[in-house]
Amino acid sequence: MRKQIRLLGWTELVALLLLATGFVVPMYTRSVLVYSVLNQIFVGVIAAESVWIMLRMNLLSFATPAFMAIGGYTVAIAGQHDITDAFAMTAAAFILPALVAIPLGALVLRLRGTYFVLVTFVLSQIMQLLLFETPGLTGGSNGIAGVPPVTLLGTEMGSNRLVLQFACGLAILATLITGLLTRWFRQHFAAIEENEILAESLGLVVWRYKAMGFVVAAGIAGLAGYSLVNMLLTAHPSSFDSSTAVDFIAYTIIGGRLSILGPVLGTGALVYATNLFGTHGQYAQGLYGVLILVVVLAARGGIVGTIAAVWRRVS
Amino acid sequence: MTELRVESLAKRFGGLRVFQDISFNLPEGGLLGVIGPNGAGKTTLINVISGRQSASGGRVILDGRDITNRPAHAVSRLGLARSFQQTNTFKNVSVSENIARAIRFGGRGAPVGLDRMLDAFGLTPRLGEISDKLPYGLQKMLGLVMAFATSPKILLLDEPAAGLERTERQNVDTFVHNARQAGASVLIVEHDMDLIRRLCPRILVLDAGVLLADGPPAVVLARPDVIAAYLGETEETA
Amino acid sequence: MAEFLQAAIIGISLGAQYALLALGFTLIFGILGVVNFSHGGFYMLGGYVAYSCVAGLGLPYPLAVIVAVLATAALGWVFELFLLERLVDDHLATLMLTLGLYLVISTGLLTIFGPLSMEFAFPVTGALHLGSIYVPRENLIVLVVCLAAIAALWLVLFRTDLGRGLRALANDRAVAMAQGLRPKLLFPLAFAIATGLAGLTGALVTPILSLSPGVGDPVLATSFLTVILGGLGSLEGAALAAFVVGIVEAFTSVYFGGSIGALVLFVLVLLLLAFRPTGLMGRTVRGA
Amino acid sequence: MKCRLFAAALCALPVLPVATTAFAQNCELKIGAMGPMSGGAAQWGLAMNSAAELAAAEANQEGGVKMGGKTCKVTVVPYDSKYTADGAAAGSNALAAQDIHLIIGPVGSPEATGIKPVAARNEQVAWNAAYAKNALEPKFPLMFHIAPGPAAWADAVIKRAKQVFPMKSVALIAPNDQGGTDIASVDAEAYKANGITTTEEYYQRGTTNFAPIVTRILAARPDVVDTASSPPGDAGVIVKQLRLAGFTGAIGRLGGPGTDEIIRVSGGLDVLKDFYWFETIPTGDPKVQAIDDEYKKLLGKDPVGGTAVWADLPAARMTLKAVSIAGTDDAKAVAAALRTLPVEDPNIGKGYWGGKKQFGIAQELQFPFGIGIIKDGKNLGVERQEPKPE
Repeated sequence: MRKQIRLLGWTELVALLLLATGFVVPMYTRSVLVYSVLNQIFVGVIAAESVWIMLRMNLLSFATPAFMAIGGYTVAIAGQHDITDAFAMTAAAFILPALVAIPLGALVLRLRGTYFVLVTFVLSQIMQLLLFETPGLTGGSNGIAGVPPVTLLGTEMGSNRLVLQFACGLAILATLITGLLTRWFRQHFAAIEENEILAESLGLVVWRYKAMGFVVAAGIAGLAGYSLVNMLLTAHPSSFDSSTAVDFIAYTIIGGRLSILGPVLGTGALVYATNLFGTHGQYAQGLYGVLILVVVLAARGGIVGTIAAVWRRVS
Repeated sequence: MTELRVESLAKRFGGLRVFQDISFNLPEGGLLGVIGPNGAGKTTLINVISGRQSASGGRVILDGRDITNRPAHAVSRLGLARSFQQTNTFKNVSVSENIARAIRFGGRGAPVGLDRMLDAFGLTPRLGEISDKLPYGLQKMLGLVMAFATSPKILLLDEPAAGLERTERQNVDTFVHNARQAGASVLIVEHDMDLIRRLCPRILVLDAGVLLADGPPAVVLARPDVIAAYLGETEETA
Repeated sequence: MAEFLQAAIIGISLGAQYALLALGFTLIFGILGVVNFSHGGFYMLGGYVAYSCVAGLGLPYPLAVIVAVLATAALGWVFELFLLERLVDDHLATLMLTLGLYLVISTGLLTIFGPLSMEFAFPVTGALHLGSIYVPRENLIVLVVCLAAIAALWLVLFRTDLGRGLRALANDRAVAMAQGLRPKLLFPLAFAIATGLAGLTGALVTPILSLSPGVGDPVLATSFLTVILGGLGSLEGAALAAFVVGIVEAFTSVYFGGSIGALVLFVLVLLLLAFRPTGLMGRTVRGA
Repeated sequence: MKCRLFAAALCALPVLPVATTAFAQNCELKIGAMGPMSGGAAQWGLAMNSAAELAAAEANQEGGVKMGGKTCKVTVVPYDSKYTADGAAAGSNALAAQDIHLIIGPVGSPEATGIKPVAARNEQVAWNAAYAKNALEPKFPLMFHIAPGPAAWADAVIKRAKQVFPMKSVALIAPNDQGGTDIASVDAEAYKANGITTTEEYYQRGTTNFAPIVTRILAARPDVVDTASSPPGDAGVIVKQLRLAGFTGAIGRLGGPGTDEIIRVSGGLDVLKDFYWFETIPTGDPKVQAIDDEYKKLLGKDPVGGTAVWADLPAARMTLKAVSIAGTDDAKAVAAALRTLPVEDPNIGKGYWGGKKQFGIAQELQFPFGIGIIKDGKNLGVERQEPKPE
């Protein structure tokens, strides 16, 4: 009766494969736009995956920028003390936000539905104010500029190409963690998403899985912050504004929440669109808005849902 | 010795009293019916015993252990399972996935007799179907089977026959017999008097939040106060 | 002492404005189950419509406010009926739709009116001075209109069949529909009432403060904060919480400064949630 | 046959103009305009865009910009960098992808922080207008700066203001982010250097109602309140609420442009009453005001962004001039040409390269600026103030 649980499904493998092309692309092109868009996608994918983990349990989180800030500033502050080792920094950028998420989770995971949405939004606003109010540690409103590039096995990841490949590596790592977590607890997450009350009455310790998801999602968000700081070589409060949470949520929903391909494809599409629209100056926001309206109305289930529907019709 | 004992249990919502001073015990292997008019507090009673809602007073004791106000998952893990009045399954997944989840979340492995039960309700050939696509009666039975699949020592059934066709109600009898054969004691809240008379050697009558009577159906249902409180109403069989 | 009273007066007038916004926000959530990200957009729109009527058509201000309410309500109605309605049960989709609408509204206003603040003054100015305390006349008028609007909303919701229908839908949609209430009629209506309230607030408040395409952004955050504090879907809670938020904001800003004041408010909300997860007047929260 | 004749005519049509403006047909010089073009700070970014558009239109009117043997038509590509560090970094890359090496903008401090390392990597000249303490850095030699910070002008404005409005204490109010703190703290130093005691008050950006903060400020009973770099909309509300609260002292603004907007939002000169402010350029000068007419004439619409357009324009003009001197739009060559150019603008006048003292690199345009005074509700206009060479 019990199905065999695979470590990773084909959707995860496709997602990893898509991301892995980031390693290859720099060998064929030197276009800064391609580099820039890919780099933004790699950052966005990680952040969107953090949102996606929580969505697996029907929890829509706006707290992603707050945890990104913890990860990003951890790396920036360490960099000021000349600590740039990639492995140590990756671990720190994951673990610190995860640790902070434990007490916060105890507070907010008692909330469900829209209440959770609103409270996580408040969390990311509090983080923004905390950054302003702690100039000694975080540089306050100026942020921390001139973060040194990371060193991987003694090599400084300084050039555009190495920065991109490192961001790609982080995105693959985050996708692996996300994929393993959501595969391993697929039944539990799905049960919580569909019918939390029933799951609990059957004996599922719901809070344990929610807490686990929240903590891992926080760690993943930390990796996104790390990747962002590494791309900009700057940790700045404006990078972690609470309104950016909306972008990550849009990536996930537009991509489709059905599988991990959703955040990957959604981020790709929307980051590309943002760059395309950016050169339309004041109309950029409006075009982005229209795109969201059209996709939500025309493509139910997001990009992935639509592809799946088309696939079913064809086969 | 698996015994459920309820002592002076009470539940209030703010100033509103749902029930108070409810005491009874359900011995190992026992079968107890609970009846009462709508709004008597029957579903809330199940909710409080199973940890879904908190008690305002009194105690729930399982095997000599106080489980009052334990969270629902902990109560379930201690061997007390409950079913829901409305169909309550994981709607988007197959029947077999539903049952697999119940077994996994229950944490005690599949109970003896599960396959027989699935056969009896005609669910075995439909294991691959999405549960939401099943006819209502089968969804309802699936909800019961899922509660049973956690291998409980005690089962609380919340109106298992409600919404079933007359011909389907026999399935509830089958379920209760099989569950008891597997060693579970059963508490059943029901409106269908025929079913209660058929199944239960002992019943409780709940009215306006107090325990009106406790005893064999033949005796209890003859009492004038019970007739006034409950049977005076039109018997709901829908 | 004067400072204390001054802060209290400011707090109450802030509270009345927040209440109008939060009532609309929570109404939409309670009845449709939709988190309206475009609430700030309707606030801005209310301000710009009123401005256009006064500056462009030469209408008297009170009439302009009424036009603004009708226009924002009409847009809300149309948006709900033609776009939101199709996906009303998918809370993620509706969130995205309202977000998209907000982006479109703010870009549209920026394109039409430009980025600078408008010259849009309240017709009544000056302040009543009582010793060292002052109360701006315009704030008094806005306070009165806000309170009247809250009272009117209360009357509609609790004293008319329409209101009973809306509240029934908010409590349990399935039961309400079984009793013959028609969401197809009532949903757009509820949305229109709520956006009309946002438009009213915008038309009233932007001439006192300022009117530019950025003024809608903080509205959402304030509405969020207020409904969290008040308890989602609870109208009484939203109204009460709005005044709490206004008064706390006023006192913390007066005594600790603007930046710390905001932090105090946020932390207060978190603390409240730690002890009372359903907000001041919240009941069990419906899973969105 | 008919068709062929028609086709021949079509071909022949452009022949004559081509003979004189062939260069414009086969060569295009693209420059970027960057800044926030949506949200609360949209006017600053749109002003950058308007300035770049005007400079481009002027150049095109004369046939284009000479690059090597060719004369190229100038087009402007705007980019909405959203007032964030990432937005500006992404914008630099997006413009680089279109082979754009010259950027007019960005505006905000977060944007300046974000664009510096990326534009250096992309080899782009960029003109930021941020009032950041590190708007320029010697390690980023391709970065230029448009609007000098208060270090360059605060002292002169305060000295003049003191003559008109005697003051012993001042309260400064600004947003709590980099755009606010970086300027208000420098203003405060300048006030102190003139023997005036100061208090600084910071509010959260996004605040719409300043009544509580006004109450807090007035509790300290300052002679003067300075709105520093608060956005004009905010400053207008602050002024309005200060006056409502009964504050009768002078109000200052040692920040950026936007006085017209402050007058509009606050409710007019009668409300403003006593006001002094720093203008990035002498806005009272008819020659400066003529910029708007020229824009309208060349582009057929009004410029967007208010007086900030005037301040940004010289940067765009000088950049195009530098291109024609360098004969290329290569960033390093243009930057080198820029450094040799005298600081001069047909509408604004003569200025100097500054910034050596503050940033360690003299790539800041210091033009004549203005000190505006409103006394007893009467606008006395903007006095022209010539900059002193460092």
